Amino acid sequence: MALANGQSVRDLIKKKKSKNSAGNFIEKAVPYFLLFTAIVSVLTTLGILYTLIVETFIFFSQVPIGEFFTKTEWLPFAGDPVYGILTLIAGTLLVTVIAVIVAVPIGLGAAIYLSEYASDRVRRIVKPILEILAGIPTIVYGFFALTFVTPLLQQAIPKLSFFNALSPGIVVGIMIIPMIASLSDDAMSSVPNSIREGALAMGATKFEVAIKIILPAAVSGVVASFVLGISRAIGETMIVTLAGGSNPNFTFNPTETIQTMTAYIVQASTGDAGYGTTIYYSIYAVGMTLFVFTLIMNVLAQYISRRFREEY
Amino acid sequence: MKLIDQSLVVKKMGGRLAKNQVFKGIYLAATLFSLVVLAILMFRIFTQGYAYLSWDFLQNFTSYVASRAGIKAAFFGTIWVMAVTIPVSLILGVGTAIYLEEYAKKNRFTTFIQMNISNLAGVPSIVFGLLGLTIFVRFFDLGRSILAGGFTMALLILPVIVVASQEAIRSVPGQLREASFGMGATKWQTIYRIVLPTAVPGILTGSILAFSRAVGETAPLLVVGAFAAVRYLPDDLFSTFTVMPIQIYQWAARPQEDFQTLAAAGIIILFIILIVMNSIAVLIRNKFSKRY
Amino acid sequence: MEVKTVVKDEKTMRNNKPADAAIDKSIVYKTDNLNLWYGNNQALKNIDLDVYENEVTAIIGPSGCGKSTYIKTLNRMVELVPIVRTSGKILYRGQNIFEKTYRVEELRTQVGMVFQKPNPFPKSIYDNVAYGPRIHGIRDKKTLDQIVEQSLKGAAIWDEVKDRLKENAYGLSGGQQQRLCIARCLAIEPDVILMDEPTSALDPISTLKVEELVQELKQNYSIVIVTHNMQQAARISDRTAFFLNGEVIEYSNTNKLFSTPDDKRTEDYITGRFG
Amino acid sequence: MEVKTVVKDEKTMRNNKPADAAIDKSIVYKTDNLNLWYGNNQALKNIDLDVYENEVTAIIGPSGCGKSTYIKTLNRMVELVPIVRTSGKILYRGQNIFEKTYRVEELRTQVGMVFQKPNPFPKSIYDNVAYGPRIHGIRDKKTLDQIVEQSLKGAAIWDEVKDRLKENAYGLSGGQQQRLCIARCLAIEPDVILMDEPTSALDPISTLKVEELVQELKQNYSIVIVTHNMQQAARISDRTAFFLNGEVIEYSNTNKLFSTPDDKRTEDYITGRFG
Amino acid sequence: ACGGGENSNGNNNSEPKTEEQGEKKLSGEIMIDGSSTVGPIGEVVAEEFNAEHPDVQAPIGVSGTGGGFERFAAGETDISQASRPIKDEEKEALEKAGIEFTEFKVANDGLSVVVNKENDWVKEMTVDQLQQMWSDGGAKMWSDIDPSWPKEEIKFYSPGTDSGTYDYFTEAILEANDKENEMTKAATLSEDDNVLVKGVQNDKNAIGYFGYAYYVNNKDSFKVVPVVNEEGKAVEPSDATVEDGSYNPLSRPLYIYVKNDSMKEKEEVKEFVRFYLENASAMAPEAGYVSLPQDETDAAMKAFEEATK
Ligand SMILES: Nc1ncnc2c1ncn2[C@@H]1O[C@H](COP(=O)(O)OP(=O)(O)OP(=O)(O)O)[C@@H](O)[C@H]1O
Ligand SMILES: Nc1ncnc2c1ncn2[C@@H]1O[C@H](COP(=O)(O)OP(=O)(O)OP(=O)(O)O)[C@@H](O)[C@H]1O
Ligand SMILES: [Mg+2]
Ligand SMILES: [Mg+2]
Ligand SMILES: O=P([O-])([O-])[O-]
Repeated sequence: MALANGQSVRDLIKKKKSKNSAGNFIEKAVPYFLLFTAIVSVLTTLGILYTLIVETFIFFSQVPIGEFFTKTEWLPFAGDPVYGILTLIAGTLLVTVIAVIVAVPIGLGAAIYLSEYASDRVRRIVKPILEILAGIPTIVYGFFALTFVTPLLQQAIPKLSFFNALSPGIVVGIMIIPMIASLSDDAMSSVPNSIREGALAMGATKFEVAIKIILPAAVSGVVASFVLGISRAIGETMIVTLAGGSNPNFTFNPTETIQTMTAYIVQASTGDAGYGTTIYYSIYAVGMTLFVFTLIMNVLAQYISRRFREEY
Repeated sequence: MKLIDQSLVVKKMGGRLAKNQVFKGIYLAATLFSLVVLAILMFRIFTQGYAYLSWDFLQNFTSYVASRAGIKAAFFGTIWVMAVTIPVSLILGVGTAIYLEEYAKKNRFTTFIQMNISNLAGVPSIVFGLLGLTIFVRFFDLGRSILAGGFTMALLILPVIVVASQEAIRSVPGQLREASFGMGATKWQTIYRIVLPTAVPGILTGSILAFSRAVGETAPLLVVGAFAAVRYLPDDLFSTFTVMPIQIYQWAARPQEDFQTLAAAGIIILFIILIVMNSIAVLIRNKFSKRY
Repeated sequence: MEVKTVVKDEKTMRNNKPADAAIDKSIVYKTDNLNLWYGNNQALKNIDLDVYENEVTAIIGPSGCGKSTYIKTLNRMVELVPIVRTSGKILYRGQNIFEKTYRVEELRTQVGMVFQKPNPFPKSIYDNVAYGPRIHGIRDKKTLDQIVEQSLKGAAIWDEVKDRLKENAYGLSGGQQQRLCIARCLAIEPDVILMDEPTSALDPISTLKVEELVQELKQNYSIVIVTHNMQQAARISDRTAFFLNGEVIEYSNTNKLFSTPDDKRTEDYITGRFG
Repeated sequence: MEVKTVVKDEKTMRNNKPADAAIDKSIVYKTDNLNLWYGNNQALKNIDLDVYENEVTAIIGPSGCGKSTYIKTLNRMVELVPIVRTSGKILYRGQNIFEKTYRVEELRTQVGMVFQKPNPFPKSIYDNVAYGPRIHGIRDKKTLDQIVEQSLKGAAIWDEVKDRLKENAYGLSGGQQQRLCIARCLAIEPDVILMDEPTSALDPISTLKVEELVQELKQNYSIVIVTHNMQQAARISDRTAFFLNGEVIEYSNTNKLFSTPDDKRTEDYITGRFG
Repeated sequence: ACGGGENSNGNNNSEPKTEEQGEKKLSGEIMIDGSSTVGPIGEVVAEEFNAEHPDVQAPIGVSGTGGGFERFAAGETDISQASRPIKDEEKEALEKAGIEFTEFKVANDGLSVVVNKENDWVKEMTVDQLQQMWSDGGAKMWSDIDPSWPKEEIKFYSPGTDSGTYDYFTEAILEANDKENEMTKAATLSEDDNVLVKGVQNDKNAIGYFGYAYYVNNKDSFKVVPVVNEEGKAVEPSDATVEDGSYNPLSRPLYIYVKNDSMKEKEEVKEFVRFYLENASAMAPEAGYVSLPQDETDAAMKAFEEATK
């Protein structure tokens, strides 16, 4: 195959190749650069761990570790302070579980709707609108929980206290819906159409295709979206600080006021506690507990994702 | 080989179709629910804040007199911080994702990195603030600057970008990679020209979610050292600064009702930034998104 | 659903009908002046074509002439492409499948399809075949086992995969994947089977097996098969339609079409070096 | 890279070598005792096989016998499957492609491949074809235009797509996609072209065109083609290898293999109903 | 903008450059951080100061009193605002870092105790009553304090445990008379004072306390509780009673801490602090606080002269 000027493509390529040492360099350099970027994330974690661990040790030199994990009272500001992390864990669990109950079904439902039922146009319009929900400042959500959701809930549940776990739990759930919906939608949409066609051609309804074919094929992306969403819920501070109150309370009753680990961290680190006090170190001990908490969840999620992933 | 009773199949069909319809309704309701919540939120903010929206509001610095307070410094502060955060987090995030999906062997080290990243997603934002304070402000001596704030934010949103990008890269069909390698393309050429363009929609979805969060975060920047009341514009990356959510938060915490209205007006502006930013990303995403 | 349309109607006289249509065979599919556009691009033009029960109808024609499009229209799969518009009618067992109230899932249950590119589900081989029966409510493990075995045998792949039923279908070779897709389609025992070049990825032996299968299935089912292999069409089909640029140029008894085609273009095509 | 290995070496006497190998033709590929495993599953067993310059080498055999695996090994594409292990040697132009220092990209630039399933990029038709030249540094618009046109013509698809070069390749019919992939491969003018059932999705006319193309390319290139179509192998190839269960049963001059096969199994296979 | 009127010299534009003006053409950056309570006063001052010296950048941070001192000790700020006096540990840290500083009082805040508007039984309260009410293990019902009050559960609303306001209230009420009471566990705590406002507004049996500004700005929507002071008089918080000290013990001073070196080496810091002290009385009300009495302002000025000598 000769080109107009008599050259052949083969020669042209050979010529370019011999000149192209820059390309070679890029090829060699890129993996190192990418490795560097990956290491940044490791360094970040190490940085965080370092910040947490040193101060956590100091904390445990002042507060017995046994007390920390067994007492069910969290009263760091009392004259005779008690540090029972179970209280904060209960608060965190309560809010997270409520958020998950709200966000996972709704987020996944929306994702299935967008990826399997909605027309391309609807998807292109609705998806970005949903994503706006993810960018609303958390104080806005906080006040929304306090001045809209709580009064609404109080009409349904008269016993609900002004500060409670239910309302911020629901609102945190709302906040993470777009994360779950949008990422899961992406995961499901990237399952090749030919697979979808194969199932539809057997007389499967869209529902059956979505649940039995697409969802399993996209499970790794869907689980990843859950993990990100739930992580965000666990790490969320402002909403729970505003609408959950700041009474640490060992309870699993969502109508009562609670404090989460994150809310405590905010309270103690923006508050008045002096540098070097036990309260100051407790911030890090709580942070560390939270870190372990998310670690466990992640190990679990990776296991699930590996276990159920279906390759195509 | 008559193992299937067709009449039974037909009989069951009605139920299955009904189920499909019911679930379609449920899924639609799930989607609508989110939209309705957004509408309520928007409505509340707009009715509260629109009265204070004016050209002056954009032109003025904050003030102790609500009627002449504006969002200028915070607006530009947010733009500056995002100008650092967006490129840094994109390069780091997508880079990490490519490394993990395309280059790294599946060994303990990669599992370790992977674990790290997912774990970072759950670290509360304020802890990132503490990290930024220790590392960027103090250790690297960047001071209470835009750069320090931007870097901190970039680390905060990194996990979402990494995980979303990884998923997107992973779902690029293997046969496309094969086709490219088959032409003698190098690994990087294949990634750059085939894998990334195909993965763009997913990467952007993660980015949109991540950037949106960065625009609205208060706590980490406060800890890093963003100020609450600033009456000048930043002039370089080392300037002190404030950002919109902090300004809004400050106003909302004031006792005077006027300031709470002001906060609502600030939120509207924040929405507008968010929508503009997302629209750009969505336009790019739409350009790249096709099913195959 | 069981309305049988007898062929002897005014349409019989039309050009595109096989001249010697068996008078007493019932029509499964009656396509009536079908037009189809992808956006502004017309892919099917005024198609009139009847498919008869217990027959194999072959569709031949050059690449891009609309063969796949046509058979995808028969089970309304083509609608998945959002820009598609159609006009005209397709009657399946007497009912217009384009009607609003028509249940497309029911149609697709009765009309199985094998695609041009093999498209197994990202599941195990077993689950691929069991998918259809399962969605139709068959849960019993024993019945499923039987169905899976029979279907895989039917598609001439049982021996190759019987020891790896739990493995992912994507580890199969191209031809194995295609036969798996045929098995998957057989598993729901459809009334009509649409096959889009089912043997193009197969070796001669498997092809032979599939062809034998088609002959066998014909006893109970009606089959529409797209093929590029004219010998194949000649060997296994009762009727053949020749498509060109979205039109049916000629549709008649296979013997007739291959021996004494009416249209010059048909002749040109089938007497190409491969005729 | 230009080392020419003359055939007359001690290997010539081995079983699997064509008996009447042209003495003075140079060997492009020399496969030497190649074994390949997917996990624990051995897919290729002791393969010895030489590919000669300016010849068409056909590979036939039943589905799942390792044909695709073998030709994917020739350009080391098979390595993309993580569980693959190999032993033995493949010399391309005298160099062992499994050597650590061997540049696989260079190999793949010189050895083009057309896959069994059409796999266009999700890009425009034009960009699909221009992809190869571009990655190899050709940026000039005019040159690219020329290459695209020539390659599409070469793959017998130019007329169908010349007005829609900017459209997405996924809007093409199956056969069109396959021809596009052939065009894409031609665009970098490789030295060897590996084709995995390139015409299985094509109609006879396109098939004819591709076969003619193969004959034409043979003047400058060496071609290895996997096919299920024995007539095709007979028509276009100079040598044919018959694979069975991962082994080369017989490899010889095409005429010889189809007229007087040495092995009973070869005979059985080629004298099937399709022989 | 009364502060502005007083301080911007209307003649500046028309007059030729005077000696004084040339001297005052300042620039530079003044780092201010600390209490979020005092923050608004700093804001008022900075804004008015900018009217005169537009080139000086004086950003105000709100890291909290404790956080502010931490940064102050790290040498990152010139001025640290505080809603309580500096603690001994913090002093030590500053000493270690070699930072000398001067403390100035800038305003007073009157912690206001409020009840719901519909509460028609509380007329005034003594410190003892407040103590009994807010202590852990203390009163549960209004009637526990005074039998004539209704037999209804009291709903407590208090700022978060780690705020200066909470600390001050604990000290002034719960720990009054050398007692060591802790706050009732029944209290609803919130980090956001506006939330407390809402809580008390909506709950008939509520009682709460917070900064003066939050009371003044919502005066009409609840009832303030006069507190019996040391002299035995029930006094409501108001500009006058807080300023003259008759509203006690719930009046608390607000401070700024300035690094001496900054005042000496940075002209803009010195001028800013001078401006701050001169105008604090006029500007504190703009931020919702109460001016210092004249003698305290004078004392602050004197301390300033001392430190900048
Ligand atoms: N990725 C893979 N993982 C595991 N096994 C594989 C994989 N690819 C192919 N095999 C197995 O290797 C054997 C040879 O497969 P190959 O694709 O080479 O067959 P083939 O001769 O090309 O068949 P066909 O004509 O059907 O394409 C088959 O048994 C197949 O199941
Ligand atoms: N999704 C689509 N969007 C736009 N045009 C399409 C689409 N699918 C097919 N076409 C066009 O419609 C025409 C008919 O395509 P079809 O797939 O029916 O051809 P075919 O006869 O099956 O060809 P082949 O033998 O190559 O499979 C072709 O011109 C093709 O490019
Ligand atoms: Mg087709
Ligand atoms: Mg193959
Ligand atoms: O911010 P504070 O220290 O005054 O609570």
